[in-house]
Amino acid sequence: MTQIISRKDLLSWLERLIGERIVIAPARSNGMVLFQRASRAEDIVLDFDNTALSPKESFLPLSEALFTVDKENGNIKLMPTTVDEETVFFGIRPCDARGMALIDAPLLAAPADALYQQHRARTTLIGLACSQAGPECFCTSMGIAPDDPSNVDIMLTKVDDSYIVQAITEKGKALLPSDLIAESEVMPPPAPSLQAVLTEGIVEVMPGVFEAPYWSRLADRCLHCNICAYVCPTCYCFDIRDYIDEGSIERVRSWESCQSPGFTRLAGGYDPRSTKGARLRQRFYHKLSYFPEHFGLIGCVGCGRCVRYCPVNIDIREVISDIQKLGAQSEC
Amino acid sequence: MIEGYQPKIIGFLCNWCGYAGADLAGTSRITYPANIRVIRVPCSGRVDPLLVLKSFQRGADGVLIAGCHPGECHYVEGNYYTRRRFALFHPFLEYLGIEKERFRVEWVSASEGKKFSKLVSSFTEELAKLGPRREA
Amino acid sequence: MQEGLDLMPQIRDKARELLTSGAVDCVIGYERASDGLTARPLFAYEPNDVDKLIFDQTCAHNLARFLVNKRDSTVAIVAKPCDSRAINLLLAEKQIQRERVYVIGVVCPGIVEATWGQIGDKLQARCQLCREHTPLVYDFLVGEPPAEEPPAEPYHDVAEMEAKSAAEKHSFWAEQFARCIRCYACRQACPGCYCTECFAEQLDPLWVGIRIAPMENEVWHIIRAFHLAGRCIACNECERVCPVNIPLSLLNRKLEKDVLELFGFRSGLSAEAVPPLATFKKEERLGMSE
Amino acid sequence: MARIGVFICHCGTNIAGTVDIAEVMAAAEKMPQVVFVDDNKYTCSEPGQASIRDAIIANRLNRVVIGSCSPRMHEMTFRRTVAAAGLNPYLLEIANLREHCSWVHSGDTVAATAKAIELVRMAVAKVSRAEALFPKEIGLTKRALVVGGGVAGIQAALDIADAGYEVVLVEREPSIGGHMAQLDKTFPTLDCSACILTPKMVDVAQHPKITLLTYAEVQKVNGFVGNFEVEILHKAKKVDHSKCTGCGTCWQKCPEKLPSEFDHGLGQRTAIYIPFAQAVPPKPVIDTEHCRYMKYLEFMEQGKEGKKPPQCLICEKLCPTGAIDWEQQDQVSTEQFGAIVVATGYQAFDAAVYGEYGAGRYPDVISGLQLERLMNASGPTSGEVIRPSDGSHPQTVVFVSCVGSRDDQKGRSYCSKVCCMYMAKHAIMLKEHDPEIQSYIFYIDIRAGGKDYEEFAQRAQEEYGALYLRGRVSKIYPQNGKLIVCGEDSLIGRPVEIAADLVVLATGMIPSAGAAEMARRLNISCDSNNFFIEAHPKLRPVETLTDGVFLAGSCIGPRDIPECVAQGSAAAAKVAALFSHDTLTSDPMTATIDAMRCIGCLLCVEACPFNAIDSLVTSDGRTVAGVIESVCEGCGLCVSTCRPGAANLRGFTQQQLLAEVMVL
Repeated sequence: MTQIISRKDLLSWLERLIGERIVIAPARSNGMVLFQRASRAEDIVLDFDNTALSPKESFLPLSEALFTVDKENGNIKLMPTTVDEETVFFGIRPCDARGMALIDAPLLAAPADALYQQHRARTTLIGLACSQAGPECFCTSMGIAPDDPSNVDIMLTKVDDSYIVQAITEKGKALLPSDLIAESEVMPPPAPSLQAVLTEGIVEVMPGVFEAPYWSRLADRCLHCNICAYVCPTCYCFDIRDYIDEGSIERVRSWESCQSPGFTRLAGGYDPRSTKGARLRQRFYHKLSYFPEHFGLIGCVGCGRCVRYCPVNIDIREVISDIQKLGAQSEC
Repeated sequence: MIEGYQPKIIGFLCNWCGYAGADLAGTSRITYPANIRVIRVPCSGRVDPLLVLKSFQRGADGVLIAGCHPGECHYVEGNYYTRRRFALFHPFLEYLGIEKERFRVEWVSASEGKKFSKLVSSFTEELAKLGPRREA
Repeated sequence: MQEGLDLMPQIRDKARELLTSGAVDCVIGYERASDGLTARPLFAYEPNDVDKLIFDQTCAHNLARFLVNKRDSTVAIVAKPCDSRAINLLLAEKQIQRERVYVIGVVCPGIVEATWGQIGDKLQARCQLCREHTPLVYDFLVGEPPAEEPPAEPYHDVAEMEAKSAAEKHSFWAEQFARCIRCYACRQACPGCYCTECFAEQLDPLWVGIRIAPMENEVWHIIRAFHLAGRCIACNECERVCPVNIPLSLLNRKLEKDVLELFGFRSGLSAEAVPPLATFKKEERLGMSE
Repeated sequence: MARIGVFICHCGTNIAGTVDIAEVMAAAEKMPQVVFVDDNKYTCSEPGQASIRDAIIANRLNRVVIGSCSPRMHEMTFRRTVAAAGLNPYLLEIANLREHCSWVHSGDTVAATAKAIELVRMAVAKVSRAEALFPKEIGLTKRALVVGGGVAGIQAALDIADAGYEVVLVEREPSIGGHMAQLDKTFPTLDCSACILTPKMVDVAQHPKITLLTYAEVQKVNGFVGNFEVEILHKAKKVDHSKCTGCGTCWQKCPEKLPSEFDHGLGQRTAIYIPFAQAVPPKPVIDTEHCRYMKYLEFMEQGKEGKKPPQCLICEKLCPTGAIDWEQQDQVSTEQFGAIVVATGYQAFDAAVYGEYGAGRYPDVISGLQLERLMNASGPTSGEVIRPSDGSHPQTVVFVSCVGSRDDQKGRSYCSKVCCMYMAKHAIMLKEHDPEIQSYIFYIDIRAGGKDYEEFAQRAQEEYGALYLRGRVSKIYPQNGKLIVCGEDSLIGRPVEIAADLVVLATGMIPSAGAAEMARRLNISCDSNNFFIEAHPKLRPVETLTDGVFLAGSCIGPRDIPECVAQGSAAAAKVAALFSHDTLTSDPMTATIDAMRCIGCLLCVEACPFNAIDSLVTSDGRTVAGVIESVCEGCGLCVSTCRPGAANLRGFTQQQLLAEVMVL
């Protein structure tokens, strides 16, 4: 027996949720689909490949004050930022859900990032299975399925005009609108099939090709903007600066990317990764070598955003196959 | 006119003419509204568009640049560059939603104290009519 | 079959000749992208890379942007007319040396709207307005120069924006800038933006800073555009690469229009031109009082 | 960490009268990095400055803000105060609480106090980003240039030379002497003008330290104080002064006669001439425009048709020493100077603007200077006062005051200061020339403010019978040989008509021709009347805002001879003071360029008005821009031209100006 909810009931459920808490859902904006705070259920978009930016934006915001320090008649008061409102994050794809899990690994490992932890704790993730695949999707090659319900609290899978509802976690179960859900025999449709990217052996071959000239040649055309890192669901690098304004201090954390020129500039001006090749190489070593070493999983979920948005088409799938060929050559 | 609203003007005055003109308005005891905050610069050509933009962002309702009359610049050519730079930046700010009345580039010589005081009065009046700026 | 494909053999032959003769260390051109439809920049070092060179109506990138990274070697570059204007700009601002750049000029059929995996049939807006279909500077020209006819109304969209009320303009740009994620792709793609440390990344003085918020985004976009006033060569790469579709050409071309009206100057037409904000004419009034 | 001290000045009641000092001090205490706040009744006084010095030492202050009058007034004074306490003088910022606040918002004390607090907050923000600056020593050419050979220029040149320094005196007329040489007597002592001036002119010619360049003009001035580079145009005299002995044969025999500028058209001079008998140098120049031989040469060269002018050459034939040199051409010399004194003097207001007085139409309506020439023994009539129309002796002479002065519509708004005195002088001297003459003087107010001036004016009325009529002249028209002067006598309230034989217009003083152009060349500013603007009307009357350029005499505004001489000496004293040191300390507020951020586009080199930036190659082979600090004037143009923010300006850095903006 599967539980099912009609499209109409789903929207009314979302409308109810909007009344109670913050609801972030896909919305159309300037020819793109972006996760935005929904004020009306009918603004929510249900049929889309994937959003331009990843859900991490809601947990690790573009910019966020970690704490503020004020001086009131002599004594110093430090007020950390807290996340007090409950949020429902609706419409997260399985690849992005895996992305959240991947970011959880470093950020929630003790000592956990307090603010990120609060964002995650206060948010209920409602997953939405993919009904068709985008041209650049390759999540299956990363061990994810278009209808994979892991890493979310509730999983919805579209079938004809309604959605199969699966409560995955207690938090999800608590949120389910039992009055709108019906029992049904209907079976989930087969998951769409995707092109496969052979990734086995990539982690092992990486250490051997660190000095290969391949990286600097690949970086020739790289513009070193931050698009690939900012659209990627598994990139979590950030920069922290203090802002002083008339005596009160605010510590701000903002997104940063290993590609931007000043990322590894040390005091005194020396930059260990000053060349273009070194910076681009770092992106792929983090995802395909260092991350698996520390957390056991490849740091890529196959969402294909970096492939689609990179201005000069540096395609991670191509890089993986080039590296595998390179690794094979150097062995024999 | 909003009751009690006092527009805030940031004035970049060139040391040799604008600032000296303002000094002369002082020594001649010519009163004008207290809405202007003066920042002294060696030459109107020293004013960077970034400073004008940050002034607006910081809450200025109006920004004034007062330099020497073209041809009378203490540094000979300074105000020619000011003229070019802000003849371009002024309509650009207007294009971005900052009303053109909020930004003025004027030539005030060291002997034009009265002109300076009239300039501040008319600018304050005009800004009072326009009302406060919306937040960016 | 897109126009311009017939130019490919000539480009390849010239590239092979330059590489085998050792006249250049590398040829910067275009190759097919991983979607099999659009194009991406190619750095050909050996003669046998030459067969990857293509040229069609998806070759949008302004390759002149890469010349500042190849200052200490001699390179050849495939240059559309807009790219050639960028080369003039870089020469005028002493960033490259003419004798170290061999320009393979290509008569441009115009570039079509395209994103990864998808090609439109409509020419890009900038190409519809383009007045020079023949590169302004080249060592070797590929293609027949067509007769030039000036476009209808090059700045109609800018005029529309100018006609709006202050409130409308303010809310329009506020909404656009609010979407900016400060990935700086617009800067990195621009041939005119070659500063080692951009003003936006400097912390002292703190003009922008790292906070990604409407106020900081506004300073970034206004000053980026103004730093290109009288310099922008309208290749429109900044708008094309923007991941959140901010209409940057509306900003650049407003300044381009005003620079033309106020100073009668167009950027990139000659390698000796002094940018308009670094010079003046005593007798001009420019609408300023007196 | 900055430890800022804030000192608020009452300036007696000038500031305290409008701004609530206590409230400002209370607000200042809360400002970031402020550790000490104090106030003074008169900060610029000795006790005021002493209290600051002590506070700096006692509280280990490393930055100072003074809320007082305009920095243009006492910035120098307070820098010395701060330096005396051992603190770098540039770690000081002044908030202009007087000229920009209390004096202009006297009606609204609440707003004035609020503004004063914000001005102090801005100064604190700016000084918190200030850095210690250290002036540099630059070389100094101990050689002075004096522009203009009138009495002021002569006095300046003599005093500088007497102080032991080289002087070059440049005069564009053939002889020095200026307008004073044209006068007959001077008020109030009735000294003969030539008798007191000529000895000084001769001193100039004979002084070993003075190089006299007449018939020469300053064309271009580059450089800065201590290191001026001046291009001087030597107009071709066509006479070799090294050979010429000044015997006078040439100008006595020269056939070409034309009106003499020196005599204001009343007398005549020849094509080869000296302007007046006591001219210094007493050697002639050839007026190439009117010289018959020059016209002959021009005619031959251009091969025009028509009557060929005579091939004159009389002067060349008669000259005993063969001094005539037709080949002489204009030359330009470039010379180094450490200081420049500008004494370009005045010219009389052209009364033709007043059609109703008939100046220029009726020959018997003359200007004051023309009367001087008539009365002058070496003048065109050898001192005999005649009517230019028929040469007869005038019985009734009418003087009209304020012609061109005190008149916003047709003339200048200012009073020319000397006319009342020279009208009285003329009335006295006419009586001495011919006791029968009766002088009438139409006046608005008699301005006789100098020493013995009032007594002199009284004598003109009591002893010499001059009749003063208080009123303006409306019209002058000829009627059977006489000039009917219609005016009014406001004291008796009735119009008055006088049939005059001679009318003398007391024309005002305006700057000499080309003053505005000279100001641009010297890069000093002039006011709306083209008089040069002094650095401060009361405190620095002979200096300009351009270091090393000084002013003297009536080029600053209408003034009489004692003032011109006094200012000539004052300017000379300033030059001597400047030259008393071997080197000059340069203003450290110059531009800086950060080679790390500089991208070598060199747009700043294009923009710099003083060519103070050139390109240089760094150790890693990059071409970047570099500032020549001794030439940089500190305008900051390069800073706003530099996109990557490599250029900055000490004292007005981007950080400081942004800090001022961000505290609002």
